[in-house]
Amino acid sequence: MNPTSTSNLDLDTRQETFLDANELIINMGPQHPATHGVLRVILKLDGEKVLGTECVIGYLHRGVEKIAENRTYTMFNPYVDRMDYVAAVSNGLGYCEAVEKLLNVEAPPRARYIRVILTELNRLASHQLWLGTHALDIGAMTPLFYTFRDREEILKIFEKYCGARLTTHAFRIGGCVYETYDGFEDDVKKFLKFVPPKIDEYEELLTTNRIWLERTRNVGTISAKDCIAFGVTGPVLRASGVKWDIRKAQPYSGYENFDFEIPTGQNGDTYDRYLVRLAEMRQALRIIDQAVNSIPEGPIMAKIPKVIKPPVGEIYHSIEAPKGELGYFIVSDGSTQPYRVRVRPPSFVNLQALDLMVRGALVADVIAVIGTLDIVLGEVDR
Amino acid sequence: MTPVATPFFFYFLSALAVLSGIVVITRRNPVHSALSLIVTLLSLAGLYLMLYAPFVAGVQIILYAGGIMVLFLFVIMLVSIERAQREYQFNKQWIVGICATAVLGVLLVLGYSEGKAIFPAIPAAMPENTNTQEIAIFLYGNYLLPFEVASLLLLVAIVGAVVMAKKRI
Amino acid sequence: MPWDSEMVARFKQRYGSGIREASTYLGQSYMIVDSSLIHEILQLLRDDEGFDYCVDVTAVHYPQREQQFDVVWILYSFARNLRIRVKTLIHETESVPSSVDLWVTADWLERECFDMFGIKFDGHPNLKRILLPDGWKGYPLRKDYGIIQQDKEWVQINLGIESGQ
Amino acid sequence: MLDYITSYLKSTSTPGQAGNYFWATVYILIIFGGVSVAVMAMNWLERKALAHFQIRLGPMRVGPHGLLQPIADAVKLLTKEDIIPDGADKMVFWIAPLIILCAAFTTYIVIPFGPTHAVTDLNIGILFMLGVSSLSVLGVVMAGWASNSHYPLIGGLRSSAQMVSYEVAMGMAVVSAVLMTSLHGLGLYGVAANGSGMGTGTLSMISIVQAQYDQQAWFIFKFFPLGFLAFGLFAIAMVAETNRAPFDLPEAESELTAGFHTEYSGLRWSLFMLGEYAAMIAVSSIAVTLWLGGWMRPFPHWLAGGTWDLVFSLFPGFTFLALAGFAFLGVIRMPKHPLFKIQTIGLAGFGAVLGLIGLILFIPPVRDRIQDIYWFAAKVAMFMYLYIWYRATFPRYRFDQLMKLGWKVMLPLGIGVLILTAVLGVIL
Repeated sequence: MNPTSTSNLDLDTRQETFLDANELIINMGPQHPATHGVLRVILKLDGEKVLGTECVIGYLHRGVEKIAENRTYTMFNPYVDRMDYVAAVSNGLGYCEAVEKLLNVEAPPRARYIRVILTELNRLASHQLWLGTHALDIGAMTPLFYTFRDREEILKIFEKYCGARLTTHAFRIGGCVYETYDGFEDDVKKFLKFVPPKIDEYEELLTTNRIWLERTRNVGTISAKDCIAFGVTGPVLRASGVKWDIRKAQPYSGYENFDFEIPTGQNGDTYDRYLVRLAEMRQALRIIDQAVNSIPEGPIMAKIPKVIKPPVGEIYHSIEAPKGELGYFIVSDGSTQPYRVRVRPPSFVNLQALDLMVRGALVADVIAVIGTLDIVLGEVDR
Repeated sequence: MTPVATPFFFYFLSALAVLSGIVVITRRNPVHSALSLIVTLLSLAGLYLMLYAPFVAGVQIILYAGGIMVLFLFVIMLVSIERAQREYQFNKQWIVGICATAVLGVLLVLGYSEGKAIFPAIPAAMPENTNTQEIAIFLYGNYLLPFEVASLLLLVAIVGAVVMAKKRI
Repeated sequence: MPWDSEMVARFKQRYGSGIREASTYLGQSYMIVDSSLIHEILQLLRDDEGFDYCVDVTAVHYPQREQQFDVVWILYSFARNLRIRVKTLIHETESVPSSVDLWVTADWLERECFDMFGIKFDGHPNLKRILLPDGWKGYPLRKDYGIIQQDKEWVQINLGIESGQ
Repeated sequence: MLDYITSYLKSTSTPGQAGNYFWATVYILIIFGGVSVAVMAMNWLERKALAHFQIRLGPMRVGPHGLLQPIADAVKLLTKEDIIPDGADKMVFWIAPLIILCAAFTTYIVIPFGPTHAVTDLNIGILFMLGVSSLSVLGVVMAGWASNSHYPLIGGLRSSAQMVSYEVAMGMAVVSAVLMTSLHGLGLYGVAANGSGMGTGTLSMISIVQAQYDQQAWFIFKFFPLGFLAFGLFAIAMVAETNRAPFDLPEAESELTAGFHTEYSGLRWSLFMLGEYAAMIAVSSIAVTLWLGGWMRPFPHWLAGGTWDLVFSLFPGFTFLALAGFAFLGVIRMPKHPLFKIQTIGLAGFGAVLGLIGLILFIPPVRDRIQDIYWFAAKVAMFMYLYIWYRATFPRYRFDQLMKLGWKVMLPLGIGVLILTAVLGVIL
């Protein structure tokens, strides 16, 4: 069966037998505690059962793609951090790599290792933030504070490295602009020791909690086939059993040098996605461990011209962001400004599957599914 | 324990019951009607208390006011009130209405005129403390069969409600 | 650099000049096809060549060209681990067939193209603005749309302020 | 007149039964004030305990360790703008919080804080409590409907369905406890040591505690594990009945923003909160009365005798002294900084007041009168802590799961426990 299209919410049909309750149309958002920002979902309900949804997005639209056309390549770099602001480092990595590819240069090995360490730390931070807010949505308040406590350690490393905690602008086209600070490696190693027991602690709170199991098992199930049809990527795709990760499939930034697993699930439900993300946290630690122990010496900036003027041409480069495939499609006309920058945001594409995942479920499941898709509205709306 | 200001409370509760009863049938908004019905039921519970029937009063509160009326409200809220308000709610069945009122009126008058003989002027000295036990003995002793028949009737009603409400069983 | 592969050869043999160009740049392959053939070719790519994942649908505006818009499909095949781009060139007034029937994911992506460029996709079930508000006039990612330009009228009516700037 | 007032002090029944209106009024006022203070303390404790569960500090700014936070909150809520949404049904909107509040406070009339410390002892006490507390659902439903908004409406519907279903399981558990009052035997499995078989049970709250005293066993241990099961059912159902986590669906923040009180603000919202916390204390009191021996001190039979009586009667005073000790410990640990001077003095003063109360509680007549209340309050406090603990630990149930638990697990279990209790009572 072909999955149904998303936006066929028919607001006018009402069943009018004498015992049928009226269908409720509910606006969830744009100001709602559980829509992770300014997502607005129009729900059509029969009692508590969801008959259909329609997402209304764009409340955070800032025209990032238009801004790119009016800035130079270097000037646009900080803007990408503002899209997925909880995984700003990943965004920066994708953009820098795309422009580097367009210039046909490659960042030096040391820079690539630094990039990998910071990106994986950021993946961990993003997943921690996801776990906290997701658990809060399902009603468990406490994990939120635990994850934020541990995420703080990552942000401290970022702050020491580049002075910013959230929108880091850590990388530059051609490599990194900052050498690691004294004690960077020690800090990271200390963090590697500090965090695994904490992840066990999250698991202790949730993994075998009966209410958590009941709330997440067989909720928002999506099959691998539907995932591919909807273009859903990242942990959601992997939880449905597709072993696909761009870091393995088309390695970038030296990921081929590291040994790590791609965690997958079988059922594609909310619980599997939770397990996959937790496993990804552990894999990220594994990558960081390898990177920080074998980080080479050398320059951190490739030889690139002062004024970046890529030759005429176009490039599509994508990376595995914490939320899925983050792609940059850049068209150069040979000038200092990109002719067109298209961002392929994972959250935007993943959000499309919401309707399929919640149809026939209950209102509480909508919250769980919005949480499990791990969307960031800054990226959905750009 | 000596009762306090019995006549005052009796007339107060009766007036409350009658007034809110009138409100029940005159309000257009079904939720308002249901709420004043609750007031009626609660004042009836008060009257039962004055008749030294605390168990009946308690059951009146717990079942009628706390249980059944909640379900009433539940149903009323689910139906569209805007539409219900627009519709004309009074059935034009004057003849039936007048007949019923007349019969009830006659009953009332008869009860009042004949009742003086049946009901003693001084309330029977019912032992308050064993009231609940007395009810239990009557219900499960003398009136066991009617009691069980009533519960069977309720079961039938539940089955009927499920059959009617459920789209597929 | 021309894109040599068995698949392209097959397509070229079948469609001849309908495949206007097939090349590889920086290790990434793309082909430009005629807008009348685009839906058929996309379908072939999905069904026979295994490009089951539509990564992105987007557009580029070239105002000085006669055929002003490039519409770009970025496709990926899990089986081959290969990413390609399929492009078609259209006039401003022309529309392209929608690919929602091939990949559901194209729904929102095409809506965004319509929102930003005003490109019409024939057969799209629900082609309306997605990021911008429904009554907005103008297509912001066109090159003739200034960076601080906005739909003044909409702002005044809906937000009750003189200007959003 | 004075005679009328003092004559009650010698009586051994509640003011309601003794027909002493003066003391009944005094008791009502004391209970009203005491519960209000308890709610404020609970508010502070919940925020503090929850914060410490979640590696936070909780309120720290208003007063030493945020002790004055509830007062600041109350002032804030009272001075807040009072919003009635356009299109709301004004009268129903007004009445709803009052109903919840009245229902919650009315139940306290029959709660026995001690053998004579209750306003009155109705012979349908437990029935009265269940009935009145079930009225609070009306307030919830009315609030949900009157707000004229979808989220409160769904919240109201959810809570009416939830409260009605859990009342049934709750009733089953209560009946099995009431059934135990009809036994005469001693000990956990003793049924009729005097050979007279089943007697008549009682619904009166005071008599229920008395029955536990006479049978020399708290009903939670009676017919182990039956009493324990019934108690467990009640403990779960009462959480659902008061709409607290993990059954806080009517006000599920992440789903329905705030459920039935989404549109309420300021004073009326605070009435809802007051009613909710008062109801929590009320249902905990039922549980304590029915299963945990009410006002009885631990081991009234095993550790009997004058010495033990003295030891146990010293507990209240020592508790307050310990609290005072904690306060002084806080004073010592307070940063030595001019900015903290007022706070330090305040905390020391608070500790001094606690210590003074502790000392007063050592005076023999006070000691004897107060210790029932102390044990009762201690048992209720345990439930309050459990409420906070639940809230920090559990995710929220989904609505259908909640219903499934109520109807398919708890109700059959409740009926089973009831039947087994009855059978055991007859055959043993």
